[in-house]
Amino acid sequence: MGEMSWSGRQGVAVPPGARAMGDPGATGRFGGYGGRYVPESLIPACHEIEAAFRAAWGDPEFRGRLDTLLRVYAGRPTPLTPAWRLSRELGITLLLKREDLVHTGSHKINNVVGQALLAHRMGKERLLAETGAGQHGVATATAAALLGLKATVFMGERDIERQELNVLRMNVLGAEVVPVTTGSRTLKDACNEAMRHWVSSVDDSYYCVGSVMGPHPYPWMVREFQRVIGEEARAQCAAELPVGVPDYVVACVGGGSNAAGTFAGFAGTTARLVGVEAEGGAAATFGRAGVLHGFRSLVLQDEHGQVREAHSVAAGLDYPGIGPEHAHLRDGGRARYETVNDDEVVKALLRLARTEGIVAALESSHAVAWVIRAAGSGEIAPGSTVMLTLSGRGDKDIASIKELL
Amino acid sequence: MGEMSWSGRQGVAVPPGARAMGDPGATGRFGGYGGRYVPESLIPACHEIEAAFRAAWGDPEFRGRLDTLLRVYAGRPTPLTPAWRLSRELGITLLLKREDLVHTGSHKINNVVGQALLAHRMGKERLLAETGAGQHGVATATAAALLGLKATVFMGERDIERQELNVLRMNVLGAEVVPVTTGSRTLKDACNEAMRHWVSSVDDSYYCVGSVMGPHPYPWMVREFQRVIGEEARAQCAAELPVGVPDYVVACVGGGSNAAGTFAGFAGTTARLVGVEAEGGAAATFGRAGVLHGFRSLVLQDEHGQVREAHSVAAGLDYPGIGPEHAHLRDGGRARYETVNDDEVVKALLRLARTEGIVAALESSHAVAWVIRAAGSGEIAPGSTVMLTLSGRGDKDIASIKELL
Amino acid sequence: MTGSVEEFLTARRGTGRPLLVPYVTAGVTPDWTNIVRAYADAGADAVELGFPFSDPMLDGVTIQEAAGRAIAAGTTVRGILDEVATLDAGVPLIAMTYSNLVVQRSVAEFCAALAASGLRGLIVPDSPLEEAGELADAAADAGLDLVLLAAPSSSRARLREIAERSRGFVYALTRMGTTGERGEISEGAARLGRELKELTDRPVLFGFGVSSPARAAELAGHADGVVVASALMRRLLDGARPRELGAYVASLRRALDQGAR
Amino acid sequence: MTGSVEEFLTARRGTGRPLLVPYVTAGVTPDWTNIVRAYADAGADAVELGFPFSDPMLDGVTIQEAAGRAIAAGTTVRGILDEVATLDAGVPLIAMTYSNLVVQRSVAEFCAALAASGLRGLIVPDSPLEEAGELADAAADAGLDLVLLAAPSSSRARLREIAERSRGFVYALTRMGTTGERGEISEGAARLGRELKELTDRPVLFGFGVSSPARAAELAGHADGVVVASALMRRLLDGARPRELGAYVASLRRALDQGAR
Ligand SMILES: Cc1ncc(COP(=O)(O)O)c(C=O)c1O
Ligand SMILES: Cc1ncc(COP(=O)(O)O)c(C=O)c1O
Repeated sequence: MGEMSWSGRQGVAVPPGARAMGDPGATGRFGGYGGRYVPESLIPACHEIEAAFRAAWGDPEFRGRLDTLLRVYAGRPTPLTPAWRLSRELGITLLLKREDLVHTGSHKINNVVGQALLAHRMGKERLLAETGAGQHGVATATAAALLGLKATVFMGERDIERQELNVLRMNVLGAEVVPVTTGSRTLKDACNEAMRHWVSSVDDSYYCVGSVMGPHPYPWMVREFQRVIGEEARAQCAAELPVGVPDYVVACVGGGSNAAGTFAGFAGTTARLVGVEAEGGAAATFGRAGVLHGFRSLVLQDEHGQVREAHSVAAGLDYPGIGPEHAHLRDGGRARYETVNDDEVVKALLRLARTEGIVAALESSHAVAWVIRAAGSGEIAPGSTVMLTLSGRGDKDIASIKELL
Repeated sequence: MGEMSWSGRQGVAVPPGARAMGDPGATGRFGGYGGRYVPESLIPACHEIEAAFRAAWGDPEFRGRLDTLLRVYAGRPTPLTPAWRLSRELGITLLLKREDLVHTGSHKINNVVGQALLAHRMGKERLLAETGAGQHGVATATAAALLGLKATVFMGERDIERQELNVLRMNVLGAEVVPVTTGSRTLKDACNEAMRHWVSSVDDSYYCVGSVMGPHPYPWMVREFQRVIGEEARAQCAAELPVGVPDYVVACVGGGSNAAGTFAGFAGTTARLVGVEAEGGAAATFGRAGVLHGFRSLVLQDEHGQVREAHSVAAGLDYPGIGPEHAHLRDGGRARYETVNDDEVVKALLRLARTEGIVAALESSHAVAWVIRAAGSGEIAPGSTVMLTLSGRGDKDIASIKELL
Repeated sequence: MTGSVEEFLTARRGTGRPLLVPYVTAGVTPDWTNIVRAYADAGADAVELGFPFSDPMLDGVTIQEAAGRAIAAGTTVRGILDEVATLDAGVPLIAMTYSNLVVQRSVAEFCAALAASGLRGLIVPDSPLEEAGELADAAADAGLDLVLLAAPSSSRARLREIAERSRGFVYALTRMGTTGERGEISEGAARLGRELKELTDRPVLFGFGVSSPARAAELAGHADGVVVASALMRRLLDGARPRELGAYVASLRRALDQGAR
Repeated sequence: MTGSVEEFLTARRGTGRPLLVPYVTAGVTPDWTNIVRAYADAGADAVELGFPFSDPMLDGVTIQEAAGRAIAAGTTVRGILDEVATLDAGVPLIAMTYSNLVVQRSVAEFCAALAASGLRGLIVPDSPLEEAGELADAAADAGLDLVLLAAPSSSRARLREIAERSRGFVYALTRMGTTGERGEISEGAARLGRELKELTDRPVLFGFGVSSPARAAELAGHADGVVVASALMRRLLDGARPRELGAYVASLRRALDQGAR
């Protein structure tokens, strides 16, 4: 440690920057993707949420409240930590945006605090949520407790087994966890079930979507709530790096919310944006255009249009789709999407733990794994600067990687 | 939420304040407590560490490095969060100093980063540590990885069972966890074993003590490394509270490091200082003067001088002694020490989780439990302001309180 | 049988009897086409044919399970269409499926294939007004009636547009919820039927939760008829053969006819 | 037997034979006083009597276990002293225990009680020079010799002070580590013995890791004798009776005497 200079000037104000990833308009379209493919029953709710979000987002009082909660409650800004030892080993400068340090342990809280405030403002009594790794469920249970709302979280049975700790956390927080026993019993099915439940309770319940997915305005709204990651990181890079902008900006992609929030801060810069998916859930690489969970995007599916089950060691990346804006960024070449396999991911988790003392979530370790591979192969040139969003901490995964040690 | 105003001006610079809890001098005495009751074999090491700490603590470069690591790596400053809903229920203003948000999830990291930097500066190759809840062990494993040191952590077999998650975290971080099978198989015995091991490896190993205990200079040094909690909190209170200083400053006490660091920031103010111990490990209340683990203090012991086993639902408070400075603060009346029982603690954990969305460690929940009780009984007058150090997060405890839900 | 779904149903409505459209998941059993025939023989005015999809967002457990069985048995759109091509039920067949199957190649290709196999209508529950534009055009080009859904939560303005743009009939949801027998018919159902009837001359059929002949008759009183799905599929999953399903449709028919008298 | 530990041991040293101080944990067996007698009969020059403490920081597993047994059997300081009062072993008895037992009431009271029961010396391993002041005074007042430890890590200046302030003998640690048989005797042991012998005329005894008669003889060559603890306590825990322990002490005695020749 110490070879890399680091002034520690962090937490500086976020400058109003180029907002290349903008408002998708009333139709919620990102190029050909996005939209609002939901039953007629839900259309009024979607309109209501869009209107409420537009009003809130333009309301300084709402923004101030959100900002205060993110700072005073959730612990923002998160630091940008140089990975001192791993950087030296890889011959690059690797900076970690530490979403693992926010309250509840992942970036999911940024979005959920925003949506919960919105639901509260809309007079809703209950938050509904789907969850995969359980991080979004925990965040939702947390925000519900904070604001005195009820919470019902849908979670696939398989994920309940894999992420028992998070289920217990939700229980402790007073949320109801509903096991989903259909389909692959993972995130995709939890989404279906949450939607079904929402249809029947739309009057008093607010569906708190956990990633940049779902019908308009969710993909846009969630990205806006996660934008804080990218804007903080951008400002921190500007303050710390000689050139101000990193060469690469890397994040893992499940639905794509941490990546979208990160990319939003750098879309207007020269940084190369890289999203990293799980090999077994790589919709950007192996998917075809389709419609799932209310939006049009790239979806893993068979030749007949049946959606495939995703498979990943990381429950949070076990999703066969990708946020619509990512599909658009990919088509336009502004971002590229890579895949890593489970084995590389577990190795990357251990390597980061042992070089930096940071146990990252399996999800986040996908981004680390790609950087290790790409720096090793020379694809990332020696001396490059890489800003990587560490979306969450690995405590939830410890039990499941136990056997792999 | 929202009834209590909160500007969110946090992270302000810590003013050089009244340092009422000062340097205990060459003999390491706090009144009649403290000292250096270790075998002759360890005396040179204690002298060496004291000299190294005095030099480092006066060295702006060391201070700068530590400060940078705490901010850029560990995520300081931590916010001071108003417990909005619980405050309303209790009729007081309760502010939480969020040590649960620092890297690894408890205040232990503040101390460990400091000691690990010191060990590194002294040219040591290995960190030794005892751990109860596992938080200090995880913090030590973390700092060792960060600085490229080895780590060996001694942990009672009973604690290994209770805190399995933390054992796995240490393994993932590359540390060796040595089960201690003697005595009560908890923290006290882990301390003995760490000391024994230290005697035989003192040349290349640095004993990284986890609380304000052990031979001089540890109780003082650890308090100084934890002082950052109190100084940040003091500055945050000054910026946020009408009167600048809270009426009560409350922290849980195992060995007493989070309390000592907290109190250090407020010792020179009018705030009433309250340390909260587990009923089954309440050395300040039920202990008698004695010598344990290298220092003189209050110790739980039978009439014959045999040290009692402490019993608490919180592994980190299962310690039959108390830091020597706390014994001194108690005798002088500057701080008082209260006890709460396991049942109150679990209830307090759930209540805070469900009113604020914060799952605190069982250890920290002791402080919460006392505030709930004292506000309920009127002992804390309605309208009072209470600053409580939430020393850590409860993820590690979720499995063990599962049955109690 | 010739003419559009709408022409056919409008004509049938003209006889004064409430309309009855039973549902079956294509491929749910090897002899599912016999179920279609049994429905027709028992007095169905049209048959709704579910094309199974892995993620049926608007379906309750019964139809989810039926779809799961059909997919597990290897059912594909192509396979269904091949069987439909040889099936002359004497009443219009209306496909019901989710957007993902519709957009696979292009919506035009999908609609053309459906029409070529003899299907006359299409329902896509996750394709509301704002997403249905291209699909409506493609359906029209192919000669398919694209049926739109109206919900208790829809505003009067939306109902007007739905009523105007729907073809074949207007599918009025009895309640906020998924398909399935459980759950109450919302109080808004009567209002929804009345409003739609004010807004359009097209047939208006109630669907979702039509769980018994009595319920069917009651609902038909507020509109032109009903779609019955889960009540049939539950019986099928419980082991009912085409003949028994036909008998149940006949009992619905009788209840509707008596209710209308 | 009269006189101080130091007088006694100095006199014995004068006979030219290395000094031998075996150890027993008081209360480890009901007949532990017989062990003391057996030691004396087998040629011990003094006996170290461990007062068991719950947290014996400087002891390895063997003596920890012995202490644990004794405490579990209800051993207390008072009880030990009562038994010691009736025990005339013919050689000085030296108490060895940890600070916590010493400070219970006051160090003066503790020392007086020890002396009153006939004990002549005291070793407190967790009371180094800087903490031993008050205790040294109290011991002197009570007529007890307070034995100080010297370690391979001690500087020459510290060794000088230890040698000067220790009474009875100087307890030289053979190595950095706890009591116990495992582990090598450090190379520094010979140096430590030599340095202490240069600094003082008081007897210098090696302790820790004296695991066999041969090792005892070897170490005694660098100083005035040895303390043997774990090797005896291990045999005791393995079931050895006082007579057998006495025999082992006799074998140590022989080896020392032969080594000295
Ligand atoms: C830590 C963490 N990172 C990433 C993800 C993936 O979600 P997204 O792609 O929306 O950021 C999850 C989802 O649960 C997660 O828990
Ligand atoms: C979260 C937490 N709080 C408090 C403590 C008690 O230690 P101390 O009294 O030194 O702060 C521990 C010890 O493990 C802990 O993990």
